[in-house]
Amino acid sequence: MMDAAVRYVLMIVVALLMPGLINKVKALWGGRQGASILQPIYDICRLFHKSQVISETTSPIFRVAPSINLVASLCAGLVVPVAGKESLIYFNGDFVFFAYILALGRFFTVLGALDTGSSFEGMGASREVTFSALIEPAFFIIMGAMAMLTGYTSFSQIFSLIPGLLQNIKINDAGVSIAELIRLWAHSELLVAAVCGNIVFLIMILVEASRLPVDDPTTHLELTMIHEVMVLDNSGIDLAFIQWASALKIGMLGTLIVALILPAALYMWSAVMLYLFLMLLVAITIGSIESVMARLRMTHVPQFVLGASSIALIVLAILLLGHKQ
Amino acid sequence: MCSLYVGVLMLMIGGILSLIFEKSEKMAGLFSIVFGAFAAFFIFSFIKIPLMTDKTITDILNMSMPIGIVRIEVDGLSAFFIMLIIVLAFIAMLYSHGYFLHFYNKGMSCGKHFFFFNILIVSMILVVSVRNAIAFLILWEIMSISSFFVMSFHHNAEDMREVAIKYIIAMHVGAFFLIVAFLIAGIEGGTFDFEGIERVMKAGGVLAQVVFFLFFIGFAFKIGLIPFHTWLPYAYPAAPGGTAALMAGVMKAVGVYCLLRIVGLSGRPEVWSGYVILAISVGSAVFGILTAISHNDVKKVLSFSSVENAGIIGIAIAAGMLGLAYDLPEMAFFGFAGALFHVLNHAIFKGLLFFGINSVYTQVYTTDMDKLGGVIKKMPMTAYLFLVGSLAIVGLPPFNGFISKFLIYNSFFIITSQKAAGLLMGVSVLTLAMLALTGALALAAFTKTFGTVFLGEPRNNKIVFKSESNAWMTFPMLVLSLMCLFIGLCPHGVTIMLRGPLKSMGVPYYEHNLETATMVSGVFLIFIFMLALVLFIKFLVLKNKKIQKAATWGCGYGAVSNKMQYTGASFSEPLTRLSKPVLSMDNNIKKPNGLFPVKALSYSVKAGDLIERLFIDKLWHAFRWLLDRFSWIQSGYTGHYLLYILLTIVAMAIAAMWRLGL
Amino acid sequence: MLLNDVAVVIFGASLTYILGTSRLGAYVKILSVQGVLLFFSAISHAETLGFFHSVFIAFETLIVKATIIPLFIFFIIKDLGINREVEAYIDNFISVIVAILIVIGSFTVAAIMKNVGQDSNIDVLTMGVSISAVIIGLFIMISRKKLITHVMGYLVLENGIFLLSLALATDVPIIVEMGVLLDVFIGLFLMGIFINRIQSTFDSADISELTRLTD
Amino acid sequence: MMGIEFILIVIPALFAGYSFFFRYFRTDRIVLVVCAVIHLTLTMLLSQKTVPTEGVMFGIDSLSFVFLLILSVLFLATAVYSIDFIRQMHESGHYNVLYVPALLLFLAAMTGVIVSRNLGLIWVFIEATTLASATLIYHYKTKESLEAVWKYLFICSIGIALAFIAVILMLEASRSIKGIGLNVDMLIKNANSLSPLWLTIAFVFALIGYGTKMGLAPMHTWLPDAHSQAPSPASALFSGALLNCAFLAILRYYQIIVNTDMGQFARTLFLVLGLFSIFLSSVYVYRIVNYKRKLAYSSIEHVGILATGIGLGGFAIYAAMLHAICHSLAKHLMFLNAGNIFHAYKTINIKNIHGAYRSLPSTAWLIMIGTIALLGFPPFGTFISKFLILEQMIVNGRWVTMVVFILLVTVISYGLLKAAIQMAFLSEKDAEGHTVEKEHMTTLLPQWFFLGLLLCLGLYIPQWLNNLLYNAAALLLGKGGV
Repeated sequence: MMDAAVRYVLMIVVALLMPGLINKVKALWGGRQGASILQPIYDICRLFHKSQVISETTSPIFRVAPSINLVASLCAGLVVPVAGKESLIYFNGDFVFFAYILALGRFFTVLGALDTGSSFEGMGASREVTFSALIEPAFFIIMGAMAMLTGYTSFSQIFSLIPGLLQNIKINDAGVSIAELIRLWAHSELLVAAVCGNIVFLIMILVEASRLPVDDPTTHLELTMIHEVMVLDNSGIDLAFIQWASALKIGMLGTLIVALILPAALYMWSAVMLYLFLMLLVAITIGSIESVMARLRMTHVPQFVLGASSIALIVLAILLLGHKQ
Repeated sequence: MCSLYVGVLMLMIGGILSLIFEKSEKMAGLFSIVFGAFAAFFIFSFIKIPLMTDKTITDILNMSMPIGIVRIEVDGLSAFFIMLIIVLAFIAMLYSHGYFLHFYNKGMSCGKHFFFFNILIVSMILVVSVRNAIAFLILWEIMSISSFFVMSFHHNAEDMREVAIKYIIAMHVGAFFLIVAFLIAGIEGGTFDFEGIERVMKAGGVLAQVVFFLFFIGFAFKIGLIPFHTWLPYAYPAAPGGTAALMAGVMKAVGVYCLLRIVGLSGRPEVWSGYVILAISVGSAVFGILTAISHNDVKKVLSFSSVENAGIIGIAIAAGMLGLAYDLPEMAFFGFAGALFHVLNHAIFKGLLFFGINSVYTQVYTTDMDKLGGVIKKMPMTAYLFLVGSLAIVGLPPFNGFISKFLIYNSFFIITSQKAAGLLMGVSVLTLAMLALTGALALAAFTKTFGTVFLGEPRNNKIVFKSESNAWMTFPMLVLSLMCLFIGLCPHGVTIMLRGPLKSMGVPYYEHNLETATMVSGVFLIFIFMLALVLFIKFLVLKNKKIQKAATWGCGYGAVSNKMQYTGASFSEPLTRLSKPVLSMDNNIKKPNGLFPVKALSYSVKAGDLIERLFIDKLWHAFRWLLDRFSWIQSGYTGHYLLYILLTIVAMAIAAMWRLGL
Repeated sequence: MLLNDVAVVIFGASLTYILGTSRLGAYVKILSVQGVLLFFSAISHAETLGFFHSVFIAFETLIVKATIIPLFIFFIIKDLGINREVEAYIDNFISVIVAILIVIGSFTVAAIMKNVGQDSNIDVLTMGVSISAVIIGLFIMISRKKLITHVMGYLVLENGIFLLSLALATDVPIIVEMGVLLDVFIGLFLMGIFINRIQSTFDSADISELTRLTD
Repeated sequence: MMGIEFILIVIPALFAGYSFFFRYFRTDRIVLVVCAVIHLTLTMLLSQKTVPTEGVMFGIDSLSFVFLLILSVLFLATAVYSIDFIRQMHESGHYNVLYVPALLLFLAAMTGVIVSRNLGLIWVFIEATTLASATLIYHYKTKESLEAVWKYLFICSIGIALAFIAVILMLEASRSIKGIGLNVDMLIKNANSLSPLWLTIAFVFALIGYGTKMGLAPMHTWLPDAHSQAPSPASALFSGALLNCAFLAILRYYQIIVNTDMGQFARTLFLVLGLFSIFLSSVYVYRIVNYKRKLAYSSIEHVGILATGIGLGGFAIYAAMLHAICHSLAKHLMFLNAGNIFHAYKTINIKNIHGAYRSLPSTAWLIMIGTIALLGFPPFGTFISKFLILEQMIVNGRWVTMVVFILLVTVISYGLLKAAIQMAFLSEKDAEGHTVEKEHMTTLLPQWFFLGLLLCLGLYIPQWLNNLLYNAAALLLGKGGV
């Protein structure tokens, strides 16, 4: 229990570092020095000390929305297994809870945006609900398929099992012939599932945390934004909560990606070290994607998001084929 | 059994007294409420035994010719639904009274309304208790007809005529399916008691399948599954006060009861019938919520969300049937438990939402999102309670909607640990995805609703709010909201009531499997605790700081007007554009013409119902066209008339000769 | 039986003629002639009839059918100043052809019935003519425009029925005989009254006026 | 000869004579009600002797008692309703002095049809109903009513002429057996010795001839015209009682033929005509705006249902008997409602009537609930009869018929309900424009009473009535109990 709590805190800390890391990677790709990795944490701290400006149009909903969003993200983190061990809380079907508690946060963010009466924020809210609705089936297909594959239905159990099963596949360390490799790929549906799952989670990060190519967190051109435009009117501690929650989302989904490939049954410290390393890799990947890709046209975003669903469907197909054998 | 009869009698007396004291309108409602309270007391004292234990209470009534011997039986399943009916009905009664305070002396008869309202309640209670086909059909139709009268209270409303006829014809058609189903079952089974149905269904074969699907279609009309839902988006918005809640929540529940009863009588269902129902239900869920998003009238949104929830309940029932068909008792258990739980929850939060929007309606006489806005400032109580309802209906923690949806999710992935057929696995995963999609779309629909109606500023300057609704209206909403929260935090209170119903359906009950639900509610407590903590921290941080008030940031643009707010239509535009193929949207664009156009461009979107447009309207038009081909018969010319007689003589003479063997 | 046969044949011929003529006066005359012919036909069955019955039939045919009715119709035509032309929807020539077809069909039916019923009592000739009369009566009503021709068609039909009862050579009870008389009286006089009313209300006794009630 | 049956015919005729000679509207009202009460009392006296002596001229069996009971009750309702109706007409200055005598003669003729046990006599009385009803149809003396009465007289005369052929042919059929004549009981008894050829053709002509009077499509054409032109209480009797009388006349022939091998053929004819009637009604019922015409088409539908019930045989015959009662009650009350509407709005065009909930509250509710009762929604008696007819369809395995039946009935329900809703509901525009009219108690009482009866029939059929209907159905149950 204590162990799990420590890991949970670790994830929160890592999550807070993620935006900074990604920005650093982007800066390096762009040949700049970039801000400090800790810059987002500084920002949050600074916002804690600031006062607030609140629109006259708003109601108390606007004021509690960021808090609820943050708490929802924190609660969602409770069921995420960090560094190869069970999460703080786990139960059958906790991934449903994960999705719905994040949705709660989103619900209030959207309401907060609509509460201002600003058409820009309404626009952002509208896009937010659209894209999150499109990504949801992908997440459930991938989780459902993995649950079917492993026979378990909670994050902790699924993710502890998949890497374990992967290890059971015997690979000759020296020379793997191409034919052998194809055979492996064809028969080790779990491997494919893991890879596809990771791609889906990556797309989820891009959507949920509003990164390129879905959204651009750096511009403030309202017509192209999703998430940032919703929080135009937030300030002070509320904005801090929002940024924190956003970082947490990246952190949690990154942790899930890592959990898929992190071998279970490692020693505590090596697991944590490997976890940190892999998280860094995730940050680099996201940063690189953001650097090399342009922002998609708003009308093309749905195709991109639905791509996740089709990838998830591949996993499902593999599951069904594997089942036949 | 006696106290059930007394309860029913009380309701009848209340109704009749309302009718008698029709003139003094306030008394009418009060009579109903007082006797409703008595009735609720008696009925509660009656149902607690069958609900909490496995005991079944049976009574045989010997009626005369048309009905015959009627078995009245209250088992766990019936008791569960009686409880649901009486609780919601009583709350709706309270609300209706408050609602009608706004409509006194406007030429509407509240007394008659309460009379039919009570008849509706009585018929629903009896429908779930009788075990005789003829009595069932009679009660079923009394339910439809009384709800028709209750619904048409606002008979001066614009399109009420259209609505009324659509509703009653849909009910009529649905009833015919049931009549035929009951007749076949009765004739083949040898008795019009439900035993006959059981006999036919358990015998299996094509006949059992036909009967089952006739029943399914008949009940689907009431439940509101596609493509039989078309009456529903008209009827619910038209219904006054508490009636919409009663129709959307409770009458739908009665339909679900009937379906569950038939499933319970059928023994082991066929696999494919489970899949068919699953397909229809998934279709209803996704179609319902997509259409809900496309609409801009709150009541329409709520109605289509009812179609969605009907779909979710249908998915749960289908899961239960598949569980039975594949011998996966846990799946069956979660499916049926989820269905029962969700029916209850849906009745609660849909009632709450309809109450909320009707409260708004009593103040401003519109439910159009494009006119409303900022209601939260004038009607804070209503707004917050509506928010609870919205959260619950989307299935967000920590409210009751999540728990029942969670059980339904569970029914699909509980099979992971068991050896299930590949097809079932694949379908389960896809169903999970569709459920998730439905949930996410529901989020869009209800953020749109709540956001545009209650938040921001009014979009039309003509809208003038008076005040918060009276206590008769807010109190029932408060009760329902507390129910939402209570069930969310303590699902055990409901799950113990599921034992009886499931037992009486012949579905095994796995107590330990419900522990997950309890677990989830534990996490909810953590959530609430953390939220309190965070808010407290925020309070501490902001304690000594001055909070500035300013106008919403207009991106540098100064002359911001209320009309520039995002409207419902624009909010849902990205989703409606994506789901265009399944929606029926009429875009009206009036382009400015001439070099110096006098009129500005106007653009409006009117949402409809694709299934109604494609399926029902076309069918009806085709049929009408066919009938119109014969409209020359009554030509007015006597000669023609005589010709018909001559031709009939010739035809019959030929027939007679042919028959005589010439 | 020769008398009967001759009378019936002439009756049949009159049916064809009535469809061929275009004068109202001829219609009335034929109705009168048909009454006389019916009398002869009935008399030929006299051996089966009692005295009272014979007197009744003589009254019915000679007085009512051959005299009163034609006079009454003639009176109506004159009184209302109805155009002497029979206006028809169907051309006279075609009407005659139809009449011939009807007669052929009726005889076929009568012959078949005799065959099948194995009933030697059936007189094919009378039966055939009577069926023709019924159908031609209906045909007159269907194809002619004037209300008064409708009434006359109805009378032809009644004559056909009378002939039918003779053809079956049954001892028709007196009550039925009285019934048919009642039928004729009610039909004729009520219709006469209403034709009068229609003429005064619509300024025309044409059937095409009476097409307001339609759906 | 001078049994109660005969008195039943004579008394209304006597009262009619009295009313015709004294022509005073106040006494007319009393005469009407008194006569109706006497008629009902005498009918009740007959209830114990429902097995007629063989060979009598007038007699009552279970079948005719059902129809007599309907007639008597309906006439009482018409009489009560007429109290205020006559006053209204008198006040508006166009009271037709022939109204009461014609009604009473009409009653006498219809009673005659019902109590006669001789096919010839039945024919005579049917003819007599034409005479009396023609006067009633021409009551308002408008162009339309003139046209209606002409068509009615003309087409029904043809029909009756055809029915006369049936009488002659029936005589021919029974020629081989001495001394039967046209007595119904004797004919039924000796049905198997009758010549099948003549019997069948006689039945065909009776079906077409009386079917004209009954309103079976395609001989129904006069019906919407006549029913819509008569004053409402008379229309109510036409639809409620007259059609039943003609139906009974056909059933007499059916009673004979059903005991021979041709029973199945007769049933097929009933079924075809019945379904066609329902079809025809569905073609028109939703398109017309004249409410009384709509009701008339609904009568055609119900006549079709009756014929279908007979055509199906078995338990559907019981259903048909029940349906005859229920339809008469429901249709009668609907026509009386139409009278109230006409009185208040001076029009019967549905498009011009709205807001009856406000201006004529009781009538509006009567129309709504009455329509529901008429269309066979539970808990009214019509539901039970339709239910049993559907049951018989399933028992007989007539699936296509059943589907068609359901479809057509639904269309008809649509048409009638739409009209009722249109009239009852307030329209947005004239929300304030309606004043509440005073409704006289006697113009509402019969309808509420009938609704109560219909409700009772739907939930609880008393034992004696049940037995009566069973016995009546048994009379129509031919060989082999089908």
